[in-house]
Amino acid sequence: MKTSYRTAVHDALRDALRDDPHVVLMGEDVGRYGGTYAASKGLLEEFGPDRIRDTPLSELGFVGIGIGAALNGLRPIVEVMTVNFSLLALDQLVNTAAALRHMSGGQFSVPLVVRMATGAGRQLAAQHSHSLEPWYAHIPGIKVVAPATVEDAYGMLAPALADPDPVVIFEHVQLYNTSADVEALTPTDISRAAVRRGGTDVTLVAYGGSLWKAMDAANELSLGGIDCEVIDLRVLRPLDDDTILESVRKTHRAVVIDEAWRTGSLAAEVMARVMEGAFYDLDAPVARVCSKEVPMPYAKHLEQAALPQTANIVAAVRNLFGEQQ
Amino acid sequence: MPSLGADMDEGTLDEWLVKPGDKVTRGQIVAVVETTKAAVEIECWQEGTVSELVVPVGETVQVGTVLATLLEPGERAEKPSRKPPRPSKRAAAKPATAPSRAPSGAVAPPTVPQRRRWVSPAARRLAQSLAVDIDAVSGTGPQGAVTISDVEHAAATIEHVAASKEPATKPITKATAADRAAQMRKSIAAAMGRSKREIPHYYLAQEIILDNALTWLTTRNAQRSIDERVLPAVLLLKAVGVAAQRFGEFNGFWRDDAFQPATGVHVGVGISLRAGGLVAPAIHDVPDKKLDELMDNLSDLVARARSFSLRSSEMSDPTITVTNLGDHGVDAVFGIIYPPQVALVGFGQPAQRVCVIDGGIRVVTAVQATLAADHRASDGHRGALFLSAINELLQQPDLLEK
Amino acid sequence: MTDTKLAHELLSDMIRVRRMEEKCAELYSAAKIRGFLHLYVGEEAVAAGSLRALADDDAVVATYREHAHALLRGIPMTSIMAEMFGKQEGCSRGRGGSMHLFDASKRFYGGNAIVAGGLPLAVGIALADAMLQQKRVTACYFGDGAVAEGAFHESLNMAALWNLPVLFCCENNLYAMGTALEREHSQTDLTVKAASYRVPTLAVDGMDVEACHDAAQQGVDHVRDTGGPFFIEFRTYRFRAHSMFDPELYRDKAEVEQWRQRDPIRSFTQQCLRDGTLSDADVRGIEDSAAAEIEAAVAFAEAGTWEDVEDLERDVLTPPSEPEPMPEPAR
Amino acid sequence: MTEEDTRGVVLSVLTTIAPEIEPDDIRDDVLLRDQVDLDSMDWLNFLRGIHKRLHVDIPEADYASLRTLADVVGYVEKNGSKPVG
Repeated sequence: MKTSYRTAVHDALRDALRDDPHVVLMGEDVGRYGGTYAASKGLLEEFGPDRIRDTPLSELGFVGIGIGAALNGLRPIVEVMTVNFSLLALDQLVNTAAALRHMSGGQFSVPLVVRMATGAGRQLAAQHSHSLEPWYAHIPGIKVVAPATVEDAYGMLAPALADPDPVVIFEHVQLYNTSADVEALTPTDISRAAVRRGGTDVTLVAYGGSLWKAMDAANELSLGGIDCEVIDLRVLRPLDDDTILESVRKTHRAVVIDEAWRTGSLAAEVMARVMEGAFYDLDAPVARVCSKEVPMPYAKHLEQAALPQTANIVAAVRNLFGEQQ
Repeated sequence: MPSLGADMDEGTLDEWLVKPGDKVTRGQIVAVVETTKAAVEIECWQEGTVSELVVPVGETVQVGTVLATLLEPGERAEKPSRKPPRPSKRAAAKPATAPSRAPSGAVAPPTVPQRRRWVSPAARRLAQSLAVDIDAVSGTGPQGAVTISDVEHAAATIEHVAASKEPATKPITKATAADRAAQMRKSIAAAMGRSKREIPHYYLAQEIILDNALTWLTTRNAQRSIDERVLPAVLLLKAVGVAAQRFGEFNGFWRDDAFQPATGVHVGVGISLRAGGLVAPAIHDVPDKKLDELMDNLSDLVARARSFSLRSSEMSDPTITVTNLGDHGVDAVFGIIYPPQVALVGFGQPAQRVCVIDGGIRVVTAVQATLAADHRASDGHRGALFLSAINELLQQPDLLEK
Repeated sequence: MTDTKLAHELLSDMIRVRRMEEKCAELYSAAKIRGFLHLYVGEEAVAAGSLRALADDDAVVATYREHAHALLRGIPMTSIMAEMFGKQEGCSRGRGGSMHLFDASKRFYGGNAIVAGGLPLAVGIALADAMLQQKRVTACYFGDGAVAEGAFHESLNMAALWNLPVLFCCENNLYAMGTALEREHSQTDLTVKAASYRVPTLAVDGMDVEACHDAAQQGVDHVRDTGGPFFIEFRTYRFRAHSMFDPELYRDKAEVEQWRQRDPIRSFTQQCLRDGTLSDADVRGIEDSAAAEIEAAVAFAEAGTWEDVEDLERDVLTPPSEPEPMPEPAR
Repeated sequence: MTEEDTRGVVLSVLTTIAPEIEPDDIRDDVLLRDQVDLDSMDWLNFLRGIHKRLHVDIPEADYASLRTLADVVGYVEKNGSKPVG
């Protein structure tokens, strides 16, 4: 059954709303408009305006309301249109959602799910294209996930809702139109990274929209005799060190692919952990492929040049093999 | 780290003979470096004050790595520890230029990147567990780094050697005789392989009658104590040196597709080492030296070659090489040129021969002199003249005395 | 004044708060309490009057100047004091301190130290109550400074838009830290702002505990009746500095002195004595009882223990075993 | 100095020139050049060493007579002056 990522997100929302009357979807244009990325099309009709709640353009307000509602018995799913807009709500997410359980001495957990679109590639320029999920991954007290596959687009929502703590889900804008053949959509875990492709020579660590570029690079490199293992981080916080380190201990090399800017990035964090946990297993410096450090430009060729591309990943991997290749 | 030969990629700093603040003069020996061939004393080519010893003792660095920085007379230290420029990928893998071309202020050219030898952490750990001497492993990874596969390769080689020599795989420590011999073998193999691949050799031979020379030398030595006596080899050396001065196309280097004549005549002397292997360090300015001085130089050179303590310039400077296998009974030696030199003169055993001279038969003491030369730099005709010049010089030994 | 019991309670509430705050100042000077310490001295009538209007299962969201609210919502002074000492017997296990007093059992959602940070939270709590058909009120306290924040406007807008049961309690003490009301608001009548979102409003003398109580009662009744929001502006004044380390360069001593003349405790005491609602003995009894409560609280805090550093990283995320209580929603 | 002492010194000189040899294995009556790898420079250095250690002057004309260890020891015994200190 060919299923698109968008449909998987939609079905996950629908099933969550069906399964649990505490679940509420709120956000800008989630109702009548059907969701900015059409992920909630038809849900208003099925569940009504109380549970499919169009909000004013008040990110700080409605994210905070989601926190309060979660504190008081609901299971809200708050959709923020893009990660760039979520900066308006950062205060509520960081200062309240993430901190509340701790500063109340364990009395108040916040079972909130926040979904947002992230990433570039659609010529949306410098206020709608960034990958700021590493900022969220920095924050103790929240979990951050990035479904890259159709299976995860569906499967991660249910465990996120079941989680007693805030979970932020990042959906890369380029993935909504991707499809895959899936037997059945079922809940997946939100604790482990996944090995998407087994290999022996080098570990490619990617997540979200970059996963498929890494997979393409792995296919290309396999023609040249380099056997890549590709890890999909899936969970950006807390990071699944075990899966990463186990792979690097086997391959002795790692390239991290992260669409965010490299400075202070999740890529930097993964590299640091590889260094801490597998230094003596490394046969080459850990490399990374990140976005160029510019606000995302509008012009297509510039946007593409700013983003990690398959060719960059291939080059970074080849570089690790130096003269051996 | 100066390049002391075409086959030298790296060296290990054994000892610093100067410290920051010391004044150094041109030609002063400032350090001892362990190479695959020998422990070599490193000369400094600038005058000045030692600013910083960049490479610590025990470290193995690539040729071209800055070993130390100097301040020119009057110059003051900029910053307490100026970091050297980061290595660039291209340059790191390239052998450095000769130290004589180093700009002022550094023992080696500062434009050539320097860095600690790169060994991947995993390779280092593997080497430890396999008892492989990591310093002896050459790197094929990015920018010359030693990787796991390099160590595995080295381990396989050691095992092979060990299997043929000793039953147990003993940890190989640096500079054991066997290890050094193995490394030297590799170096010689590399240099000679390159020579035979690249240099179109031609060979000429000529019998040289030594009666005049030997008689003259015996008389000369008879008046001297054993410490002042001169070996016949020295006469041959001088004759080659003087001839090479006249025939410049045999004295110099083939570099970048062109012959570069050398300014002085520094004759490399092939010295076989007792543990096996060969070095050919230079005696400098042979045509300008008296026989006694050459004899002293030669004794000294042989002694130091065999104790693995040659100087950098001796290793890198030869402009032409002489090899003498006469002591071991061979009649003639057709040598392989040591790149980037362009000529090698060989001598066999001086022996009594029956010879027709002026229509009469005479018994003479003669030696087979041979020339192996690079046809890119010279032609056989000139080679013949060059050999003849050596012959003529040996017929008038008193002219070689001065 | 006819209701002796209420008068006794209101005076007692104010005096307990006043004496506790004074003790906190002393303990701060003795370095027993650290961090920021924002005292409520002068504003007692607001908390005392308004919180008495709430039912036990109503929710409270407060600010970083929330000792009074915590105490008067029933959090024992012992655990408040222990919290300020940083002891694990504190109401937030020593993780919160003065600005982050919490008690789930009292539906006290904390001291939120981000100005206006509590407003969206309160609206969300009210949203859940509304959707789960709990006829409960969420009282949300904030200062005049919060009214300038976007969160205030977003929250009032949505509370009104979605008709949510929030009692917005603006404690207007005339200063956003050191910035006077007229220097931070183009419209200094804050009820006008709330009214612009079609939220019913009331402004009241925050130095008059009875007026505060009456206003709050009116507001609570409205919220409970309509299920929609209500806004009260309590016009009050803090007698002490914003926090402990504040030389108060932004206001005249004369102004402070003028407000002190309207001390809510003194004026209410005098009134009660004058009209015979309370006797001298009643007042003395309240003072003695407050002193004893404070003494016990300090002793409790002193005797409290420090949490093991090994437990440092607990309570960041919920341990897997802990089940979430979930009330039955409306269908 | 006994002949045995002289022999010891000669062997010691020889081992400095050719460190790889085992002195016990050197036979007195077999040609030295057949037992030890010595070129003309080594030979000269060997004789120089004997000259220095045992104070024996060896003219070049006598080189040819020194072929075995016994020859050398004998030559030293015959021509040597007593060592100083």
